[in-house]
Amino acid sequence: MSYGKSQTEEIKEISGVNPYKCMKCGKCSATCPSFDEMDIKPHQFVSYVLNDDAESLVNSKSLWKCLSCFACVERCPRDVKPGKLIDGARQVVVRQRGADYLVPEEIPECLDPELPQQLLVSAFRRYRR
Amino acid sequence: MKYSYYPGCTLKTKAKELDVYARASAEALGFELEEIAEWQCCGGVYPLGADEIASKLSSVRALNAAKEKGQDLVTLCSACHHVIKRVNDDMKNVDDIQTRANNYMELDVPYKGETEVLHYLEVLRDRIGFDTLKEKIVNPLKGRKIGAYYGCLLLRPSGLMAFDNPENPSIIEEFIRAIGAEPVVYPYRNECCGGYISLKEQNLARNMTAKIMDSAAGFGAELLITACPLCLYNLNLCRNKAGIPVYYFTELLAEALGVKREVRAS
Amino acid sequence: MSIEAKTEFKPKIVAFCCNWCSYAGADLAGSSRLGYPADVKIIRVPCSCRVNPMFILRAFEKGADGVIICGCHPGDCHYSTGNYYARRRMTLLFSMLDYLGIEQGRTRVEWVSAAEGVKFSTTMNEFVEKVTSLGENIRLGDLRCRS
Amino acid sequence: MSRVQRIGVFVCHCGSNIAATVDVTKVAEMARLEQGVVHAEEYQYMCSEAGQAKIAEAIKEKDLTGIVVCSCSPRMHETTFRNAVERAGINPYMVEIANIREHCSWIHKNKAEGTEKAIILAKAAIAKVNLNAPLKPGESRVTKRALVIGGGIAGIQTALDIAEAGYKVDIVEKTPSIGGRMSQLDKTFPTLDCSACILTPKMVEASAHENIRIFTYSEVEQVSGFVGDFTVDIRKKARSVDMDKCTGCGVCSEKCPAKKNASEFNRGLGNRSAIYTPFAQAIPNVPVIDRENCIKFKTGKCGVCSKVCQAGAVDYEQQDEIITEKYGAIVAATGFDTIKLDDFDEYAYSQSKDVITSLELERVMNAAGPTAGHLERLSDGKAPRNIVFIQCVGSRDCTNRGKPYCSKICCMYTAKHAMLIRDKYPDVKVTVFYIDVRTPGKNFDEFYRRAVEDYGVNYVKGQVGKVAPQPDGSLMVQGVDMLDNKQIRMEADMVVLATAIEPEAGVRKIATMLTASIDNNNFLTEAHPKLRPVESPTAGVFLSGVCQGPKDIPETVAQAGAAAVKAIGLLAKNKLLTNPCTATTDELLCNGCSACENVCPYGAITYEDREVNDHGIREVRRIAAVNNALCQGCGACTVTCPSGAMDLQGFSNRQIIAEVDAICR
Repeated sequence: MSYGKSQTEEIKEISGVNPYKCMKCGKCSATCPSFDEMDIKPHQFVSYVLNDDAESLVNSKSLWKCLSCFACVERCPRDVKPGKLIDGARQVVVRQRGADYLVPEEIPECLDPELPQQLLVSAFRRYRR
Repeated sequence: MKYSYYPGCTLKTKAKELDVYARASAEALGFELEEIAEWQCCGGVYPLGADEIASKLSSVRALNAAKEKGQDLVTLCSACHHVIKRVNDDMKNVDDIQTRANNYMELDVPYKGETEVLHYLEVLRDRIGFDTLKEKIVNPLKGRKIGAYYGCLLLRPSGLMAFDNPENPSIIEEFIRAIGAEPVVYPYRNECCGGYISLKEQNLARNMTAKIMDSAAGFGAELLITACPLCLYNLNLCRNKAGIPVYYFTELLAEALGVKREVRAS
Repeated sequence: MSIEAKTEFKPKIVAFCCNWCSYAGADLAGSSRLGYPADVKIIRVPCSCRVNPMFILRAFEKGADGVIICGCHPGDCHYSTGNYYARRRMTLLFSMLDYLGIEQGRTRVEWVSAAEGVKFSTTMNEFVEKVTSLGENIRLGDLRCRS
Repeated sequence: MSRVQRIGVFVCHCGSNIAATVDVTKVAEMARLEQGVVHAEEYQYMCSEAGQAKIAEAIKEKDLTGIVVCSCSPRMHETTFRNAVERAGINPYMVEIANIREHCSWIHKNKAEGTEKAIILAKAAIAKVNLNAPLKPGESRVTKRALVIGGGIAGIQTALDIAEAGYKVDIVEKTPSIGGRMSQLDKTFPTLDCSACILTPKMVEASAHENIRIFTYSEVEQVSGFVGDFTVDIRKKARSVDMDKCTGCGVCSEKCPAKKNASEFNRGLGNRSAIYTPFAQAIPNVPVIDRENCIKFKTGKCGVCSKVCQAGAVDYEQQDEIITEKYGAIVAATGFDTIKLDDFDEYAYSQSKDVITSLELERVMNAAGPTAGHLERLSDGKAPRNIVFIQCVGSRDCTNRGKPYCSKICCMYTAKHAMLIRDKYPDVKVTVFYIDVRTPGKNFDEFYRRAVEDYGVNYVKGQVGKVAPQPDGSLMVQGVDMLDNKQIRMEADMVVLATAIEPEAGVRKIATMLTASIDNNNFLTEAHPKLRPVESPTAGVFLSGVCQGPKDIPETVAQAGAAAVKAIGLLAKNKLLTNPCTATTDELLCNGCSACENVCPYGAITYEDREVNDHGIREVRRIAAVNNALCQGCGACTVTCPSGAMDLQGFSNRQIIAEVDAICR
């Protein structure tokens, strides 16, 4: 998988987030527009990292539900930047071959005539390596 | 006044209106947008990983092109603005990224974040001034009740974007006032439209934009304006329900400046 | 001496701390267990304005690799204006030292209040790191003492 | 050096505090090799009676003249050891401390490194003591009057306690009345006493006390001097009303045509006239004219208040007045305010009148407040049915929009508010979003539990992300319940924000005048966080109330009393010993240039013509003379002196250079 480094370490490194700063106030989850779609809630990401349970994180649906809207980053009173932590976990997944959430074959069926390029580009960047 | 201009991918295709009306309005307001030669796509989203470099290089190229011309860099699309502004901040303040990006680029003079990145709205507010804009309006959009839709990317994270108050912004409302219309303030104007989620899960984006549309309509908005093609697309997903049309802010600007028809004709 | 094995460079650093703010800040860093390298040795003075430029020259002459002066924040001086005097004197002195070849990185003035244990510790860590990166100070040392 | 010193070095283990990371035996061993050292030993606790006895014994046996104690910070035990050696017959200023605990053992984990550093610190102290000389403190007088800055409950209590002990005390309050924040509160926790009912008697007592003078609508302008002998300028702002003539009838405020000015006392929720007393129980019961909003002052026309005043007390010509007074002790009791919420617009505070702070709710609940005590929405006057309380708004926030500390009082006052609302309006639903409920204090947790168990207040663990005003005027609250792991969207008619508190805005200016330390959050710093919590590090300055840190009323009153006791202890003395570490002139080197006089912040340096004997030549020269009673020993003059004639006793050039040499050796 990775070279001697645990996945939680990898998540911490990629995201640059120090999960120990979190005081578990829940503001991120209170803010998140995708909360209902997520299996692991934004505030739980911190606990999963602290408990060294990257396994659950990388298999979580939440990685694909985060919109990168930065509302949690903006409002977090402890400057934890929960959104970056979610993105860190997502990166761990997409950097592994064959673990792409979005595959080129499914693009055509997604297309509609109004769809802006921006959407394709953004989705590709977020969902694939 | 001449600015370097980064249109971005969508403004050349699906969001032509955003682009052409902006250029025409700029001309009417006495500033010029000089498109950067051979610009490349910004990538649409800012790469959050602390170790990412390659995905930031297209922004650095655009920033450096503006620097070489000695111009500020103007953007229109919220996503491009977000990405380029943040990459610029990285180049200015994050030593590691600065070094590595410059190593890739092999420029004669390393780029260190010298370019100032301005959104078109910031040019109107901070360079032209909304009072001056008001004076130049020939066709004030009297009586139109317009809701501003900001979305996420222009405002957040506020420390880096430094665009406006992230929770209660006012720049587009001031813009609406300047073109002679009446701004409608509603609380969800800075809530996410769903962004790229609409590629695979359109229903989720539709739920989010429905909330935004309902709120805007509830407070009396008759139309919404935005600066982002993706926001516009997502908002239009639920257009049938609330029935509020969505426009690019530049289209109304061109209309108020009396240059809309010329653009259409050309 | 010359045949001694080359060991890791440990800088000698003298810190002048005013009694009212910075020395108390250093105490707070201590009681809060906020570590910094042992290379820093603190000399207590009543006020940063007690630090005579001669002391700093003396330190460099005797082999110090860095000298830092800590006082109360501007406006908070126990003696009202002492830290302003210190700031002015040190600005002049440091630019002269720079001219003599003692890099600006070897000298520093920092305001640390009695409540800023964290700042004291981070300042010292930064300063030691900086001085270490500059290496041994040989410019003002007494050359006759060297072999 | 007058004679060769015989130095004793005493190395303290401080239990394991030092001994765990410093090899104390080795420190003593190495110290023994230093110049002048004739004795070195180590002991478990040097500060204990047995430890001090060891020092005394060694002094006697080895005829010691100088002492070095390698121990904790001199800020802890320098006085202890000075007293000990004085009792053993040598001058207390022959002691130096090597700080091998705070500056060494506590911060270095590697024992070899710690030991090496401790040895160097000991060597520096030994080098210094070799050059120490006996010093004798002077004496200064004590002015038997105290100044209290701030007239809230903290200031009032401190003043009352000092006055009761028989000393004169002045209160300076910047608003038109004493009473402070407590006068704005409706009820107090955990007993639900009416705040005014318990505060007003204290206010009356203070104003009637023969030893207390109250300067309201006044501010401290300048402070000079030092412990025992401060000189303070107080600016009495022009009240535009003659305090001696006014009878407090209130007709002027009633008739004043400029009625629409936001009332500070009601937190801007109600209006007051331009001539006003802030609240009914104000002391003094004398109105002030707010000149910015007074029609007479703005346009020159009006003068209604003057016409209706039977006593002829209104005086438009009144000027600010400066009063200069001497004080022996000063107590800061400057209090707090709630933070501005400009950066917390996700709670819609600036967008909806129905989103209010807790302090504003106090006014809404108060019978003398803007709604006459009826709980109603400020937007439309309707009775609310759903109220949401949000905790920690701006508290425990380490971003630049909030405060990193816990404001301490919010958990309790929110429980109070919730309980009072449920008690008076049982149909109103109350929800509290909290991060942690913190209720340490006598009967505090019981109080909070009553709110939950007896009054049915719904506590939800989690924060609120957004409050969105709806077209129909209600508020959509979006929060999280972390225990249910659910996002909550609930409609409320009123949202109350437990807003962080911060020190009153003017405190930094006052701290600068007092040369008192202040921390990054603008709280005044205490001399020791545990053992000297009511004293400022600046001698003669004491701290009372929230200016030192967040506190509730009982804690504030307790601290106010403690500050008073410290002030009384100072005022009870007739003379104070002054710091003997003062500047001194070498008359042979001084050339009378006046450079030192110009930098001295205390005016302690004058010049005199003195006959000197310069290597056999007798002549009269102009020489700097230091007044030891005025000199505070900062040392600014010593560095300024171009001829090197000025030196500081106890921190002489030679002593400091000896320390530098020892460290760099």
